[in-house]
Amino acid sequence: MTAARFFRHETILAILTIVAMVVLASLSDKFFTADNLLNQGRLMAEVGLVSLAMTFVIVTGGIDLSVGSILGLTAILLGVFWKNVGLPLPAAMFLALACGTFAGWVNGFIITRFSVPPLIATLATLALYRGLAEGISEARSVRGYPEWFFFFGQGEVMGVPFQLWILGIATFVAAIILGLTPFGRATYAIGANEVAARFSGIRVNATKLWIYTGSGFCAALAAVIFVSRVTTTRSDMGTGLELDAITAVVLGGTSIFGGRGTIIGTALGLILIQALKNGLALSGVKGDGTIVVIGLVLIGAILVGALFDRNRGG
Amino acid sequence: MKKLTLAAIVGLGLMSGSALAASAWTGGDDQPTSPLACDATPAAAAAKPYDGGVPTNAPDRKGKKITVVDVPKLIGIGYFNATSKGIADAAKELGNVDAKTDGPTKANIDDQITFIDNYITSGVDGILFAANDPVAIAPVLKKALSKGINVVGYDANSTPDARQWFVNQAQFNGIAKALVDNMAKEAGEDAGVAIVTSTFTTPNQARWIAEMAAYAEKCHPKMKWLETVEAQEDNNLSFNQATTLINKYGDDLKGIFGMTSVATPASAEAVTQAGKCGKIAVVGLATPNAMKPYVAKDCVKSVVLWNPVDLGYAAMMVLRAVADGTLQPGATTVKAGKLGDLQVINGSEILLGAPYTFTKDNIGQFDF
Amino acid sequence: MTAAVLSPGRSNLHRFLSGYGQEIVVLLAIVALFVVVGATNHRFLSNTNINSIFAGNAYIAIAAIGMSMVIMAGHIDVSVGALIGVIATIAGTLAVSDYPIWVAWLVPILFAIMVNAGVGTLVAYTRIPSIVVTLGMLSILKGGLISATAGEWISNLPPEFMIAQMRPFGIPSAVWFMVALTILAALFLRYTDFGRSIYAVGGNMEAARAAGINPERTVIGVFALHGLFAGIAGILFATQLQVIQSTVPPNLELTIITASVIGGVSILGGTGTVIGSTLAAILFACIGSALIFLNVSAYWLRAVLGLMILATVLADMIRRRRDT
Amino acid sequence: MRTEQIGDAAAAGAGLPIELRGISKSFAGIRVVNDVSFDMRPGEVHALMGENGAGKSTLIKVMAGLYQPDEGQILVNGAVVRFPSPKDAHAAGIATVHQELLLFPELTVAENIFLGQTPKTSFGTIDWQTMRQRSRQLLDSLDSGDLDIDQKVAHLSVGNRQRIEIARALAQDARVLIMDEPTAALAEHDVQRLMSIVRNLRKRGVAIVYVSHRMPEIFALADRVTVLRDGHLVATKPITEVDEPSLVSMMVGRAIDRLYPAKQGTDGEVILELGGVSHRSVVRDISFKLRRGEILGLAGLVGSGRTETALTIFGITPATEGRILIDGKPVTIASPEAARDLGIAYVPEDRAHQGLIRPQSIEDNIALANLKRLTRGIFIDAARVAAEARNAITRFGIRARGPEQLVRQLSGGNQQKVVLGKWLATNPRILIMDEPTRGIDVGAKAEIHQLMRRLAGEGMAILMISSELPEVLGMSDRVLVMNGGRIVGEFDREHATAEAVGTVMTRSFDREQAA
Repeated sequence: MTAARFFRHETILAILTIVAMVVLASLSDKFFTADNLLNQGRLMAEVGLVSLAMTFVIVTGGIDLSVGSILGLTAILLGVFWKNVGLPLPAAMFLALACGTFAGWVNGFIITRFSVPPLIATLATLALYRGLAEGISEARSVRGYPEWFFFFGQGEVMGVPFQLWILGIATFVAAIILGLTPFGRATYAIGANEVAARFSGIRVNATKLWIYTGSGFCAALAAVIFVSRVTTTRSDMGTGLELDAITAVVLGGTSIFGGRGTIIGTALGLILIQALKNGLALSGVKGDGTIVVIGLVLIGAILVGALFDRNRGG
Repeated sequence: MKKLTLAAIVGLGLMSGSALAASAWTGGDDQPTSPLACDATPAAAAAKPYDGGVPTNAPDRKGKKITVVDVPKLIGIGYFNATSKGIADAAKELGNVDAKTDGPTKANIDDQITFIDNYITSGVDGILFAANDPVAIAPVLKKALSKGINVVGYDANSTPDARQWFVNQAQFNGIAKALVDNMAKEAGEDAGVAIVTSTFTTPNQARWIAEMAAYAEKCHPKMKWLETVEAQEDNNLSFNQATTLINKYGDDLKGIFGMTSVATPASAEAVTQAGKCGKIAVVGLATPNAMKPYVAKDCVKSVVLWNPVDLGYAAMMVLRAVADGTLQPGATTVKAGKLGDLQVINGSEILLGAPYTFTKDNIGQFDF
Repeated sequence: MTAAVLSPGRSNLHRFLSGYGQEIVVLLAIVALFVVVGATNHRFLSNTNINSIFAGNAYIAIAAIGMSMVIMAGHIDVSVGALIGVIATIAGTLAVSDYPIWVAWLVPILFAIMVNAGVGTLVAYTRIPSIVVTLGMLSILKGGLISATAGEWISNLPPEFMIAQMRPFGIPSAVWFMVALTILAALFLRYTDFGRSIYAVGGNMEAARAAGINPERTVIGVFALHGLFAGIAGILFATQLQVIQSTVPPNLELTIITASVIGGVSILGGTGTVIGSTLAAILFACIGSALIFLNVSAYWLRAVLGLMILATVLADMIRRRRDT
Repeated sequence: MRTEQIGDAAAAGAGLPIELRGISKSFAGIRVVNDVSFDMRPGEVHALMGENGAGKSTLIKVMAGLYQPDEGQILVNGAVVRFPSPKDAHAAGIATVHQELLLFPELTVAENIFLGQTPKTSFGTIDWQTMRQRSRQLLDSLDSGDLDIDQKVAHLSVGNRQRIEIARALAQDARVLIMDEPTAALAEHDVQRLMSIVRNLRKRGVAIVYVSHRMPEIFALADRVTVLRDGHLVATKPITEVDEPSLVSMMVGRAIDRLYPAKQGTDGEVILELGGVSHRSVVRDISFKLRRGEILGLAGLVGSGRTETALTIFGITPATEGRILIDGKPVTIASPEAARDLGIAYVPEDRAHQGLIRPQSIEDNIALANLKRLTRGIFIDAARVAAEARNAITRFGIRARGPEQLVRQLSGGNQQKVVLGKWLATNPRILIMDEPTRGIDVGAKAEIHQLMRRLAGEGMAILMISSELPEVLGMSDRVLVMNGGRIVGEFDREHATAEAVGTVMTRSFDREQAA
């Protein structure tokens, strides 16, 4: 795979993102300020974390619709372990993260052990995990977290929001894993041809299990950051997160059929969507208008990519 | 082994979840309740010092043109259309306010926060909000205050220190009393009743249900609560849920409480389509327009609600007063245009008035 | 790969069971629910309750017919919920604007067909995956609807507009529609060239092309048909109650897709029946109703629903594994 | 069906069922078919030959209406026609049995036969009754009375699927039937059955375009032969005027040594030993020994358990009984990964599906089985991956632009070399090759045979599975014959004759027919 080939969609997307940034900056002088951009980074951390894992999932040709529900379940468990079970908050955080990761593992287990198509398996766990969150919490919120806990969602390190560091590091790590390690190669191979990957001695099921578990972990991590950011726990947290994440990943050029996609693309997709949401709002476009624009950009970007693909491919 | 441990943790989570204190009626929250007296005695208003927040370094906006954004829980439902209309009316009347409504399409805390955050950046002078979650919205509102923006809430409160004032449409215990009293009158003191609410996580609804349970226990002890069902803010789901309740309880069900402006008309529709008009009372919160057909057919006798247009109007007026500096902490009343003087309660809340009960006789006069 | 040739002597019963396995699983689940819940509370089996179970989800069943065809053709549509919201709003607006009632019924359906034919064209000729196109379409429809209506409710609908509330022969017309359209669609899929070509395109697109089928036209046709069903579902949805909300019904697309999938339509395309998806839509209504009847704590309702979906899926997988 | 055509055959000069004149077709500026003329007479078998990439497939697709020619004319019955879509070609009586068997797994046999041209009732709906009856008749006329017409195609064997495709062509009243490598995936007895079907069709007046690499079939069936090379027409000749060497040199443009390479060196010690290995009911009680430097042929019909045995040794379907010894030590092979780490390599029968990740590059494919070795720290060593790929390209003579070229752009033979390259890079000691030369043209085939012999000479133990009896007999030092999941015969090189091996292979072959 040549570099040119590899980065084709990403290049289009990067250009599109830059154009969007320039246009948005010219529409509102509030847009291109360090303050605003850092703040946007804070807001996109949760979707961002989930999208990174979702990239791996979609590259294997799968999908994970349950991430929003895992986020909700983890948030609720965090509150319940701390407030109702009475664990110290760090222990509660650790346990909640473990449970969220376990929820991801369950997805992977159902998918690999019973060969259930990922769409169906995670459609079922989407309902199941959200239901557990509602049942466990009985829809009660947990509030009153200690001040230090808010650091994860509201604090800053060297002037940059804490979760943006996490997102940045996670993006870097994910890009390296997907792009440069044997695990990444295995991920692409599974998405492009699962049987051939297996016949080449790739541990297909183990790889998939890791990826879905990782997806659960990312959603759980996002949950902790989210709870810390909004200072409360609710069972409806993260509703609809899966579609936002999938949109970012797909906009980033990852093929929904698997085998193709990059973390850089996903990052660009995320940035473009967040920039549009923010910039259009600052330029006076209302929320409903913004949704329409994002829909058009999604179709448009993929269309342009497909046309380029066709022209080159002959 | 690892699996077992994890499974055990999840199981533990489940059990501890069930251990949560349950309120008397499903769907209520676990905050303390303060039921009103059974007769019409008004509650003694305990004087409370101002507990709202203060914007830092707010510029002098007195008399100047200001831009205001209204971020309701969600857009696209009748109720918030009405409040939005009230806000627009007030802005027009004032003449020196540029107001617009923008918000999420789903009652989603995260989206709402993002909207407010964006408007803080864009540099508005005032923010009106109806919170999806009182605590979750607090950090972003505090941020607005710290940027010198005037913040006033309506319909659904935040924690007090995160905003300056909150326009309270009606106190929770007042609504609860009105609903339960009406139900007792229409369906009988010993009626079996069920509730159709939006979701159990919606704070206002949860509060009302808790207050209703407390008030019923105190003043209508024979009233029998059967069940609470969730129906989102979804017409058809509300209808289906109400229909199932009717089918399930048959003659044991004498009344349905509709806790949202969506659930109430849908419940009335379910009663109508089941041919149970007059046998099952529907009492609830709803806008008059949606309820007119059922009130006209005598299927629904009373609809409880404040006037949401007035609520929006009052919120805008309060914001203007705050911006002008005419409403200061410690005030006991505030002038709200055509609504006259509104009373300050609970330190930093402004009471719109007692909840209004629409009946066949007066419903025709309202159009929202 | 090798595969043993199956004998022509395999019994018809066996073939029937393997051909309609998932439908039978769903049907058994419905019957089991009726028996179990009916035994604990006889009102569950009352005429009115059965009527409401069937009528309440009829529009979901009808939309799931179209969705099933789309999935059989190897595609998916995540925008259908938004589309139904738009259709209901258009229908309501026309109905209160003094247009003849048939205009209020037909125009939105035509609109739905056109929108989805457009989606189909994009999917067929640009080869953009349908999930991407419809994800974008979901945003466009949702945002556009709110922009256009500002969420104003539509009420004072004329009574003759309320087609879903009519009760020919004492049975809600929504149920008539559901039954009739399911049978029609099943016959259509079995007895017309176009119907068979849906399976062919979903099963093996290149083979379909070689067999003289035009896969692009089939895909556009499937989406247009899906638009037709979504349109009818939207009209029933709009006329079920006296008010139209002018918003996108939450999570409707997931419910519809789940109905198709639980009904046995393979997400990989090429197989499935519309009878299954209709049964699955009825099953959901049954579960929703049964959980209330069984006094399952409302907090746990969704968890139980999720578990039941998972159980159905796993049962199907285990059945298939045993079958091969 | 169309019996009147037989009598007309001679008089059909102007009414040829299809004639191509001066056809050219380019893709992305490259001419893959250049000014080719070709015609078919009723009731003849016309072999179309050429190496992969010679333009056969493109020419076939032009006839089938899948491609539009850039230049040239298509004539049917003397009239110029155009086939904008496959449907138009069907209407003109031209049907194709595709190499990749374009069937619909979830539809029934009857439907697959009639899809696109279903019989209708007077209401315009599909007449299932008639469709099933006619399917039955068609299959019976192809001696396939054993096929259940209501069965879903997904579960059928390759041979049965092919008969369905032929039945489909007949259902279209096809006057020209294009068969693209019909025997490539068939077991020996299915080949015989197919050949009798082809003769039967010829008798009915159907003109058959027969594309194949297999010389014996060509000489047994064809009336005329047309050879293409690099998109050009080399010649069209009656079969009587050519022999095997002349055909080969026409195809490759040079003479090729068609002899199988001779054994070099002697067998070494036993490296792999199976003792009573079984997997469920498909592999039963298999015992044999494989020595270093030996090529052990595994013959048998499709479904006899050959591939299944290989899959068990390779850990895809781990053994449920018995023991496997490597270097005399018992081992457990529970996954392909374990097999690889024990020095076993498997070149699978289905290249596109099992062997390669076609949308990826040569280097990506070669790295896939060697990720551990090509990793430094936690990172893949890109330089070493590229070096490894370049090494394979030179070592096996892979014709490619470079390590970054996508595998799907390569010809079949070169793709097979990539698979070999991938596995040889793991430094295996035991190489299992399943249908090593399936769908590969003669030139590349010889190269692969020579390579196998060289590897054996270097001490590699090779287990070869092949459906081509000449290949098994020509290459193997020893032949094991499988039937019904068991080893039913063993022959050394001298005693392995086509008759002897074939007899054992097919001894109780009624199993598949009756099953």
